Amino acid sequence: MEKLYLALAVFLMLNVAAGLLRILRGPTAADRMLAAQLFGTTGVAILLLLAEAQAVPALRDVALVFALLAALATVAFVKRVWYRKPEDIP
Amino acid sequence: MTGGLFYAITGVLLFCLGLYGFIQHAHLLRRILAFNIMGSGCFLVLVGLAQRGGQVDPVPHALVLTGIVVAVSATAFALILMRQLYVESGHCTLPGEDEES
Amino acid sequence: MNLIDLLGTLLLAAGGFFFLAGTLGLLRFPDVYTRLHALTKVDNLGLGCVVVALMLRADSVAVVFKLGLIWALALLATATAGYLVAHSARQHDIRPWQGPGEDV
Amino acid sequence: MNDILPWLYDSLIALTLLWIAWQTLSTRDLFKAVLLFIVFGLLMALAWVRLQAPDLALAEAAIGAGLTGALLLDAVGHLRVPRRPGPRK
Repeated sequence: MEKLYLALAVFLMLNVAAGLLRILRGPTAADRMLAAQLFGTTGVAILLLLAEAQAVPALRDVALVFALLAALATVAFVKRVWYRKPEDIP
Repeated sequence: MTGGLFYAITGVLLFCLGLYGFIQHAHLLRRILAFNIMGSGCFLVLVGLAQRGGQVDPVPHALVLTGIVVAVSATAFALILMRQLYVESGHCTLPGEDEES
Repeated sequence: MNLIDLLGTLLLAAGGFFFLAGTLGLLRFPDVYTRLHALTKVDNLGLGCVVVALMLRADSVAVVFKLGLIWALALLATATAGYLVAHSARQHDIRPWQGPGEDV
Repeated sequence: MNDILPWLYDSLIALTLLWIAWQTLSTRDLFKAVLLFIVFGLLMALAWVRLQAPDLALAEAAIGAGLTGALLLDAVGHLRVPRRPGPRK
């Protein structure tokens, strides 16, 4: 079973590497931010799988912190980089 | 090859990449990013070399933990300085270096 | 191989499939809204499958609750991010994709 | 066979880290560079896991993914507001 967990973690790492193409290509800034959001979710899954495969229970806490702070970067992006002032909206 | 040595070599390569970017770019935000990448390379070398002999050396771990926290505070301070320079002068580069690149 | 192992393997495979679908959707879909749809639904389902598969083999009740909490937090974070990005995209006058004929 | 999966994982993480670092330093778009750096921090956390350092992974997850990302994005948003270039000495 440990082998299966590790294999799935490697597969998810390959997914992350493929999703990087969207960050490099993405036409708008929002596409790039969405890819980063996806990496947060994938990172949580990888950490949970490795916690089981390597028998390190502390990694679940790392995954908890990841899930907790996943939205922070997106909120900072929407509020600080990609916003329009109300008077600009027609 | 053990895993620790492998990560240490990765850290050396990251340090070289960061140093190249630090020299090449004039934009201050890019310099801050390159500086952080250099720091990550250093941390990887320290922790990777702490793994030799099957026994994990705890002192480099404590050092790197302190280093991560110090790196983020130094980054915050550098960002504040850069923003202040932008407000004062309208440029993001140091005086005497060209604007774009 | 008993029933729990079989069920866990199936759930892990389903989780991997959903993550692959989410990444493919991110890469192949035409505009921000459709990519948002692929990401927020498919990836939370993938994480959910992985979490349930790990729950089946967890040692104690506390671990089960912690895994559930992680999934709930991930759902909450993605929902918040999805709403904010979609709202902001609409305020930027980004038109939804209307089909292959009009504009790709 | 028992060793190939961890080795594959290590090399995948190392290659992705180097690739992201190179793209961060060579791209022309400032926002893209900052976003790639956030992803870099996320992958660093996954690398610490493999080095038997979950404490470092925890610190990197809280700081690299959360705090530094928010700080850098705020700075990029600040730089988007155009300002009149003053005289340079």
